[in-house]
Amino acid sequence: MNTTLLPLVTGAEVTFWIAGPLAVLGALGLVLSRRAVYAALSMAVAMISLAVLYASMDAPFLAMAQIIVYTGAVLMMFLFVLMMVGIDTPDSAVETLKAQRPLAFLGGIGIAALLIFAIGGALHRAEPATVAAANAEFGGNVEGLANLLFGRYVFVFELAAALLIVAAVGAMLLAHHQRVRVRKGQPEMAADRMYAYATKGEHPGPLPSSGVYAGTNAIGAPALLPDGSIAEKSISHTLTMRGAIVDPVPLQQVTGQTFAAIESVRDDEEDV
Amino acid sequence: MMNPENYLILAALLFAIGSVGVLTRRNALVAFMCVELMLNACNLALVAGSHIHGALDGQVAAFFVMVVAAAEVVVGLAIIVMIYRTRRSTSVDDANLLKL
Amino acid sequence: MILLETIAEPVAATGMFTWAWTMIAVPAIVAGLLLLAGKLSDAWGHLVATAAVFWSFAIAVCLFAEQLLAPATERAVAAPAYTWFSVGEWTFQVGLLVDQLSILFAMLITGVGGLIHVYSIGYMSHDPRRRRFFAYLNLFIAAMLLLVLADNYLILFVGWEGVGLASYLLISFWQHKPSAAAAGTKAFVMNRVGDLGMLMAISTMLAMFGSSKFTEVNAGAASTEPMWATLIGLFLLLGACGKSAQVPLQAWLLDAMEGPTPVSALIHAATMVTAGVYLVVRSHALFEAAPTAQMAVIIVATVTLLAGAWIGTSQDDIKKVLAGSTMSQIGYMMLAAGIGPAGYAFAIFHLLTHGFFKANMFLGAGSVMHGMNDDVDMRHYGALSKVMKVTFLTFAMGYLAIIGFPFFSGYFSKDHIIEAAFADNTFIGVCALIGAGITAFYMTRLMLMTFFGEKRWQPGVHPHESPKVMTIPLIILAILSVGAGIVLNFWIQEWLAPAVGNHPHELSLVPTPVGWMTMAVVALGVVAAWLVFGRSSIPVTAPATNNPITLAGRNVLFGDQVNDFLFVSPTTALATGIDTTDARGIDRMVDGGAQAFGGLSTQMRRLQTGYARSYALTMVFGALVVGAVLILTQLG
Amino acid sequence: MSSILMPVLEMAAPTLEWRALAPVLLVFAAACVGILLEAVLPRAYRFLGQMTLVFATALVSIGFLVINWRGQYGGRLAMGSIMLDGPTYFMWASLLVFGTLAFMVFSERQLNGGATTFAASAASVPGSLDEADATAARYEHTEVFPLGLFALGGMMVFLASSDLIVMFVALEVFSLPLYLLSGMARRRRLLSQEAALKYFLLGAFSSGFFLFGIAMLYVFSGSLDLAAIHTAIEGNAGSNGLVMIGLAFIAIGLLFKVGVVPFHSWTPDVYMGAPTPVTGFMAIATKLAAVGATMRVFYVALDGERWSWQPLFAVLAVLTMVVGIIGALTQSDIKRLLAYSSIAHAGFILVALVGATQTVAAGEGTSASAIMFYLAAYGFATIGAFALVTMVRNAAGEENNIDGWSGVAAKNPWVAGLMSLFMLSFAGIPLTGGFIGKWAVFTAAWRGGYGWLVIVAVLASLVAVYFYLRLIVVMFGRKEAKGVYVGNASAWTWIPVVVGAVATVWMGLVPDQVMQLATFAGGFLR
Amino acid sequence: MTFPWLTFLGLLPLVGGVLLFLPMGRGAARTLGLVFSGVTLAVAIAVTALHVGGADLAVQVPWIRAFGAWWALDVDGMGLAMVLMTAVLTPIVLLAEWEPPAMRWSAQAFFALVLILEGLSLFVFMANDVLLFYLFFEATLIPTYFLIVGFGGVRRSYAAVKFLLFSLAGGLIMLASVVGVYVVGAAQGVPSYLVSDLAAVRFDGDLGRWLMLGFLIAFVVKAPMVPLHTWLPDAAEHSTPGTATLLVGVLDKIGTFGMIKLCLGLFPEASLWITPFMVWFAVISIIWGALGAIGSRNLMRLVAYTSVSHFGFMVLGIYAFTTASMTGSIFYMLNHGFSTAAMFLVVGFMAKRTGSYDIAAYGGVQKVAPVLAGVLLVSGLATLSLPGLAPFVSEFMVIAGTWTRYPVVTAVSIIGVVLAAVYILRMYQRTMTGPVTDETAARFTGRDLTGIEKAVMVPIIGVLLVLGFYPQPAVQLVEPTAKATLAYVGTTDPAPVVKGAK
Repeated sequence: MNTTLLPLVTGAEVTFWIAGPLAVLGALGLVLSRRAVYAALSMAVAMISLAVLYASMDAPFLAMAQIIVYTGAVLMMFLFVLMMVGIDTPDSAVETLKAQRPLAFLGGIGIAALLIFAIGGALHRAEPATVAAANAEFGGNVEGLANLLFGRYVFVFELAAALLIVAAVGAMLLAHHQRVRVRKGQPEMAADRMYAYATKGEHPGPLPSSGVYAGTNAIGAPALLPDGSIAEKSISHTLTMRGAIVDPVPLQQVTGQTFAAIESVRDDEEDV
Repeated sequence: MMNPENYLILAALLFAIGSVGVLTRRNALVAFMCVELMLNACNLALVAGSHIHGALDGQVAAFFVMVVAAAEVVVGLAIIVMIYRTRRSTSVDDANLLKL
Repeated sequence: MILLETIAEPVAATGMFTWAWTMIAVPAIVAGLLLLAGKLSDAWGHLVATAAVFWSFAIAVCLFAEQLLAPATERAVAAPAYTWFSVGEWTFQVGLLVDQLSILFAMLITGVGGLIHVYSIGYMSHDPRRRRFFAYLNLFIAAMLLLVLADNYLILFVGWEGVGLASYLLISFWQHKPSAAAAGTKAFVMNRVGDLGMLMAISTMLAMFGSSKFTEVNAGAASTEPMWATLIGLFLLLGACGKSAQVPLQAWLLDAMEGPTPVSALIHAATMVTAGVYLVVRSHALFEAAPTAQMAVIIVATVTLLAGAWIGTSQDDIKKVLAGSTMSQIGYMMLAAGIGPAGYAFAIFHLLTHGFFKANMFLGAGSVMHGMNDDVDMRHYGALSKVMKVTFLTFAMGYLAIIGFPFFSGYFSKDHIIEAAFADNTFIGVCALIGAGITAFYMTRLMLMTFFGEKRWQPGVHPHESPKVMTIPLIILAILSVGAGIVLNFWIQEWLAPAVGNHPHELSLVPTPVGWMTMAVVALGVVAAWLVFGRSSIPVTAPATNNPITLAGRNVLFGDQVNDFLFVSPTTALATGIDTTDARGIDRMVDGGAQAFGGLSTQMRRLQTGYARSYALTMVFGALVVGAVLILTQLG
Repeated sequence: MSSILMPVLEMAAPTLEWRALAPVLLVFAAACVGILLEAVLPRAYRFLGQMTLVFATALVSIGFLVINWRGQYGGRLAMGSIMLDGPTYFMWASLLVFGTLAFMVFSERQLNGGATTFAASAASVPGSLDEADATAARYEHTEVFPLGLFALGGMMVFLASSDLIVMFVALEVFSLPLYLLSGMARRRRLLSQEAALKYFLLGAFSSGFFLFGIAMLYVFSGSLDLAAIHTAIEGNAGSNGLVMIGLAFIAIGLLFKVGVVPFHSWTPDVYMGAPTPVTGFMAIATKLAAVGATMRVFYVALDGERWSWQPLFAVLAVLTMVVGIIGALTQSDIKRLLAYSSIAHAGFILVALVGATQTVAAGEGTSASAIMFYLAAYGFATIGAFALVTMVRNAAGEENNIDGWSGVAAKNPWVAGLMSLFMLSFAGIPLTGGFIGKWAVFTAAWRGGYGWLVIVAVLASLVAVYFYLRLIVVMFGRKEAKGVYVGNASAWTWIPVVVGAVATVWMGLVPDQVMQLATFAGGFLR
Repeated sequence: MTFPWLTFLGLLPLVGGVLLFLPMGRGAARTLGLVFSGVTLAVAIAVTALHVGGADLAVQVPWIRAFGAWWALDVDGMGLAMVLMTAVLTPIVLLAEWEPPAMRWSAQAFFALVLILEGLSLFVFMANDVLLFYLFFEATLIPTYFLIVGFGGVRRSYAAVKFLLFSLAGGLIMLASVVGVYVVGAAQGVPSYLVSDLAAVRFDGDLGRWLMLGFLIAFVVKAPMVPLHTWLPDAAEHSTPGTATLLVGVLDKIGTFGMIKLCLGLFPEASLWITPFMVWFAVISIIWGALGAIGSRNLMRLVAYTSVSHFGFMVLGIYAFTTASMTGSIFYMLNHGFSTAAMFLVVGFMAKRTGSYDIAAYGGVQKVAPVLAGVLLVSGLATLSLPGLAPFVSEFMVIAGTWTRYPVVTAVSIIGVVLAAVYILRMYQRTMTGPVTDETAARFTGRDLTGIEKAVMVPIIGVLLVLGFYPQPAVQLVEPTAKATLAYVGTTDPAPVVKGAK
């Protein structure tokens, strides 16, 4: 309600022109930064900027909620999960989907243009009513909101409760698994091993390593016992399942030939 | 007094940027954050609406949106964690067994 | 345009006439009985069948007697049986019209038919399917009687088709012979072409007169527009051509000789093939209202009488010679019928005498074949006059009758027609005259090759005279061939006048100038034949020749080839084409459509990449388009 | 309510119409109790307990619904959050019935060696020892029942909400459990989890659009109330950009749930990946709720803009039918096939929706009644079809490949016969409810002036017949596939199948009762 | 009206069919099926007697009130003729298929499906409500599909799908018209599907024409007319004779039935508009079908093509708009049911002995199986419309009636009459006559028609003969339908040109 003679710059306007660009920058950071953590932090910037804007629009409760609930809780949850799944893997710069990126930007620009075109001039009254009066009605923003929340919108409020229950149950369901058996620690395992040795005579020590041949020392190659037979324990069960066990016979032959060659050379040398 | 359309245009911008993020980011977490950004943009519009009309319904709505967003985040993160456990990856693109 | 005296309405049936329907019913029922009873009736079927025909004959004779006794105006009797069906304004009665014309036919059919039944008892005695043969013969008799006794064109048509069926069954009686089966089919199909004419004629009548009753059609004929009358006439002519083997639908008749000989005698000589003549005479009022149609009849008849004669000269198969002769003789009848009131009675006259002598000759030929182990080739005959005396003598009577030997039956009937032709148009007359000469030529050839000359019998053939059951009918028919002419000559014109509205001519036994001329031409023919075939021996196989006339004759004037070229081949090609079109054309289109959809589907499935981001992109663009459309259309 | 006279910080206690809202409140209450049961009951009793709770609740809820419906309770309830009008009653009834039937399929344990189709332990890594242990210990996620109830309740609120914010929250209330349920398959867990992720991401994305639309309408009208928005639009001369954006974005959010092209892409993937009972539930319940909400928003709030959205929806309807049908033509997976089929059906529904015949003579069918009938008919067939899909199995679980369905008729003619019945109903062949539904829908569209759309729809359904037929041909006309058997299902699967079949035939032969219910439900109240 | 005779009549076989799905012995199933079809026949005769006696049999109960659909049944002459035909043919077909082909579904299933098909068909012919008609019209496809798929030949699946797709294509297009009819009616204040109510609605202009076309296309597919006939030869070739009989004899009649009842009965103006096209299409069908029959090397295909030709005549008669032609068409519908049944079933008996429908597989059968040959011949003669057998009367009525309006068209069409002789007799000649082939000797010697087979053929041939010699009652039964339709369309028969002929 200022005079129209002077282009008055109100506090709200200042706030807007500071927080607005910040929010946009934050958003851009979210979209553009390759590291997820940077993205999350940029997001925080955008959110806090929005909180500022809320405050400037006489919505202090929301501004606080935005900071405490959104930035403080929700975003932190994101960060926790980010850390859980490994923050070190940035998105690869190569876009796998053909033409996805340009089309995405085109789409984004299109949406923005469309929205701005539609919104521009759509408001018939340039002067906002502001919620000052509404806030004052019950003595404050929080009271006003409370009145609505527990009055007109009580059903939604209850519905939101259902929503939160679902969320909680969902998180439990997908992220928490109940162990059926107790996980064994080092001592228990050692005891088990000795028990097996005592009762069944199983070798308590480490298993024999794989064989080393002239042609290969792959893990799939079985070790040989001194009598030339295969040491069963040197074969990995998993590799057997995969069928990746190397047949030792040809390997032995190669080894044998090699030895033979060496021997023959030696013989030749001896001959000389 | 500032033209309240500015708030809406800012919301539109954020919304558009958020949607671009969903389209371009392969990390499910980031993509999901972009969705959150879109919801935030909506909130801004709602609060702006509240501001324009001088009624608190918009702010109540924004509040509910926050609740919804929180719940959604919980469920979303649970799903992402579950996927991560199975595949050791949070890339949206890796999940493409279902197609054609 | 000749204005006719009004024909008296037929009177209602009383007394004997109420039995008229049994003439048809009895043979029909017997036919059905024999077919259904199967082997049970093998032993006695032929006797019942023969009895049934004689029943009909007896009725016919009784009716004839009643008519003779009745005053001239009350001779035509209508005996409606029941309403066949009625639809809209049209009512179709199953009704009989026993008038002067139909009773003659009835007697001819049942009389000759009866004799042929008797003959067949002997002729078919060795055939295991004799019962069936008699059943078919009875079916034929019933259908033919229905044809001639019907009081409207539709019922006539029913009989017309019935005789066609019987003819089909009997021609292909020996079905195991592919030629017989094919001949039957051919006969039926060509007759069907004629039937188109009948159907169209009846349809036109219904459109014109709202009825197909003879009385109403004839009554309305005079006031019909000439174009429609002509059309009806032409349609009827088409029908007549089919049934009576007139050019261009003549090709089936020679093949029809595949049937057992009694069939050829009864159906393809004496009765059925003359139905066309009956039809034209019956429809006289229409034809008189349509000079163009009459002209067409005359042309067709003339062409046929010459063509038939031509064919007769060069065939070696005895039955085919007779068949060619039949064509030719029916040509005469048609000619007479086409000439108009002057000729109707002569047409019927010749029809009757022809019925007798041609049946006689066919049965004679059958007798010959019977003795020759069913060989039909005249070149394998010769000198049969000695071994088959009765057959020879009866055949000779028929021969004399057909060539028009004075005072034999053919002499009267044919000469009248030639005279009438000369009276109508000299050119036609000359043609008819030439026909008579050729007739004499080929019949003499037949006689010479069959009964005279040296024996050319095939090894193992021992000709013998046929049993009594076959010769007696021959004798009776021979008597009729000799005497029928002179009996009917003075009487028939008067008798038929009320029915066909002809103009009785003065007749005498003294030949007219045309008569003399005819006799001369006939003599010429006989002599020519004797010169060619009587003096020299005849080769056992037909000598090869390049003489186009002979070739054409042997090949039945290339009728089959023409039909093949004009109709059969195109139809076959079309039929095959349609099979292909159905499979390739429409179905391919449907299949192609399905494939296109399938391809589209496969392409579209590619859009479903499995990448959530692509899906989101489609959503964004969807949103963009939806929003843009809304905003641009509503705000723009 | 005269709040001005009230002292500051004191407010009138909100009133809730308990009895009228009982059907939906009971569902939520039962869901909460179910969660408590999870905490309280020993593992061995949970399944039984949950089942008892669910079906008892369903019965009581339906009972309340019927009584209320007969008593004509209704109007704006719950402080203006819920509109309990005729369509709400009808669709609540449909939802409760379909929900109950779907939960029965949830309860099937006989087919799968004594366990449900849900993962023993959703959180454990597929193929891990943990999973094996959990399976061996016969663990089960009985939480699926309360989750299902939450979804059901959310849907009921969604289509009944008279306020956009209620609608948004309800949307999330029913979406979140579905996201979760999608990821809980016992077999082919990777697919299942992927389905959950995609459903969730795209769902959240679309709800963003929905919310932005709400915000725009709010900015335009200053109210979230449907009736108030209607008034604002009526009072506004000419079109407004905000309304257009609101309209478009709300449509996107809703049509996403309905499965309308181009917002349909999630459908095939999620239908395929989710556990089959859940797919069955989603296929009908989500669609029903979303269509109901769409009608409510567009008939009640945006009625004044119908000249804007009718042509738009018409085009979308054509697109949807075409894409759904063409996509289905070459599918080899039966669940994907049904997914595309559901897209096509969304198109048919849209056809009637476009017609928007709200006002005709009393007792004559309207768009709403036609759509509701259509949904009911489609629902019974869908529930039945998906239940049958669970029965045809191979060594690894369900046999979803259509080739595997070869010669099912020879193995079990009942399964093949009933599946054919449902396919025929989908295809809209007479003597099935599907036909009457399709015909009613077309009639409504044509009466609304969209004759051309009916022609397109007819041509589309012509092509659609082909792929429904294909399954019948495969089942009846081909040699039996090896290694595939028809599982011995318990009554929990058979009851929905039989009920679905009976209802399908019933609605095809004697549709009058249901049609009268739908018709006399009347239009949406403002 | 106290007892709902018509509802009862239609429900009877349906109930029988459903009962047959219960597990029971093979013998019991067959007996039950036969009993139900027999009782249905008895009820159909009773209904005929009541109708002829002047009883009002109409049933009219609200069915879908919201959209003005009624459970409305009634019969007129045409409907009754079709009902009787269906009721007579069903037990005959059941008898003929007493032993369905081995390696296929059970006899029980066949009997059940046939009964269901019968019930649905009966309702189609009795329906007096457009939607009800449509409902049953489409529903008949389902049992037919299963009859083909369950019991047909090698490519049964293909044939069944083709049949279904063609029929459904037509049916769905018709659905659009069904909807349109209601919408137009509602706009004119008659929101009803009752045929009698709709008679008051004017379907004018382009819309009326399009609506009519929707109906017509469905019926053209059904009554197979070129070029939408290609499904029929395949369907007939790959189904059992009994199925083919019901398919061509009963189901396809719905096409012509519908043209008269709905196309003409609802859209007189549009029907007159389409007449020139329909007349020529009919002629093309006649010739095309006949040529197709000549070109077929398969007996079942041949019979199917003959039907295409005959349906051409029926359609020609309908669109000639004269009492005679239309009565002829309706009567033809009745006769064709029996003549085509005779053909299909005899051909089936032949194939039962040899396992082949190939014409080339036969030769000289007449010699060893004369009764079979005789029956085939009589059936063939009926097919080529020989006087004395029922089809002639109808064909003649069509030709003569059409001639009064379109002489040239008729002249072209009756070429079909000649071609009929060609295809029938050629077929007979090739299969039955000639020397006995080894194959024939092995398959047919001592295997002439059995008692059951004779029992199947006797009633059919009996009907053909009776209606051939005394068609008046049947013609009188169906004529009122033709007259009423023509009166509604508003055409009058051309009067005889020459007045005072009488």
